[in-house]
Amino acid sequence: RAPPGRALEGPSDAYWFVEVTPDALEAARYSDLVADPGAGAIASFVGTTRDTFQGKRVLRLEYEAYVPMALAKLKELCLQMRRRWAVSRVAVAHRIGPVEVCEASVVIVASSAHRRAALEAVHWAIDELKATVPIWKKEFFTDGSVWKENEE
Amino acid sequence: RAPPGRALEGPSDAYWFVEVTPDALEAARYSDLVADPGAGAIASFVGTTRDTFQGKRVLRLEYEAYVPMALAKLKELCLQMRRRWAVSRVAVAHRIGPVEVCEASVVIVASSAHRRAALEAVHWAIDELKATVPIWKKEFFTDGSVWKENEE
Amino acid sequence: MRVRVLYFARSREVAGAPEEALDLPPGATTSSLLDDLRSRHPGLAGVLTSCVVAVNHEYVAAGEAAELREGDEVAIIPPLSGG
Amino acid sequence: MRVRVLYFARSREVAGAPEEALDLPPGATTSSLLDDLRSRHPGLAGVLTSCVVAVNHEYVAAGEAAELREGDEVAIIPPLSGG
Repeated sequence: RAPPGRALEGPSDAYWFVEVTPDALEAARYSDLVADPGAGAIASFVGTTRDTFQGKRVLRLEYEAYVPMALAKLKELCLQMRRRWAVSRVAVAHRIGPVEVCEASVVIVASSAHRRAALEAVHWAIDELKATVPIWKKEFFTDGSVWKENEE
Repeated sequence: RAPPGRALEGPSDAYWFVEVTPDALEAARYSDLVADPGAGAIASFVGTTRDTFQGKRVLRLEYEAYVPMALAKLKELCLQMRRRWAVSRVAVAHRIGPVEVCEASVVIVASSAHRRAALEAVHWAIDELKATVPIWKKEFFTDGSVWKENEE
Repeated sequence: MRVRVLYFARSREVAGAPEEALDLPPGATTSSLLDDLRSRHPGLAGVLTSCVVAVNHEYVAAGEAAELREGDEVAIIPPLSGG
Repeated sequence: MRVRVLYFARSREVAGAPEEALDLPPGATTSSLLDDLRSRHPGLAGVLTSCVVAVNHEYVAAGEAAELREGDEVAIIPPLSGG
């Protein structure tokens, strides 16, 4: 069984990988995980923390997750990507704890034989992640802090 | 003026980068080029060479470009991405010469404040690149070779 | 029966703890549990209006009440902001 | 007037060279140039049916003829397969 916060399943030529981790996310690591000699396309999305929100300077921000349920929902997300599009391998990682400006909070990567599948699956996945995976972001400003809410 | 095969222009907070090179493409390099503290999203597409085509094993493949026109068309592509979507920085690189299976032939990366712009711009850009940028791929099989043709 | 209640983000801050164990009467549901929580933590009432509930890692649809069982893990889920 | 003609991919292989310089009569167009090329390189005729032409890095729309000028760079562009 994978260590807490991390899960990897499926045959080696058709797998999904999910991770919720306090460590910095290296996009290249996830691209390597989905590389596949039979795939001609790798699409990815990286969410990074911005230095401002509505004109106010963000001093720092922190993510909190309901880790076991987040992993379960991320797994579901991967399975849906594979069910809806002809993607080969998918990896989704979300960081928790403090995340510096310009660092990645989320990475989603998919490989596919033809480009449309990976591109569409990744676009769908970030929307779905924001709507369904139990993770929260708190932003700290000079004059206080706020728990953000994703728009519908 | 940038060295042949490479072009970089625009103010540092709003630029585009294009490259046609015989060197291996490192996706992380282009992600770094588009990183922007004001951007919350980085979308990317990497085209990799597949080991098979219509069931036939691909021994090797080579790309050829009309380099100065390819750079001009890639620049046009970047400007259109920035004109049509609220993207911050964009980078497009295409490799020429032999490309090993699993290696990248093309990398397209865009950053944006909000995710939709980068995701849509990158998807559009790979379709547009295939239709307009003068680059050709030759695939070598055990029983001969063929110049590929992108579908419309 | 005993269930664990987990709090996250704003609900954790207002509840003052990340989780608590509660003894519930037979027949308890997520709906009756929320009533209990409102009386135990009056400050939570406002936050709960914008929360949903998950039982054993599955969301309970808004407006529905799920029956609870011994050992269930019930999470109070404020509006999401992952990504 | 003198123009450079560049060949790529299949057209380069069939022409047997990546480029050549040609002297054209005044009033020459991309259309008359293509006729010249077909007589100079009979083997090219088949390939040219699937090619388009670019003058100084700009495509000439299929079916149109662009006037040529001294020093123009004319490229024979087979079907693209970049990406």
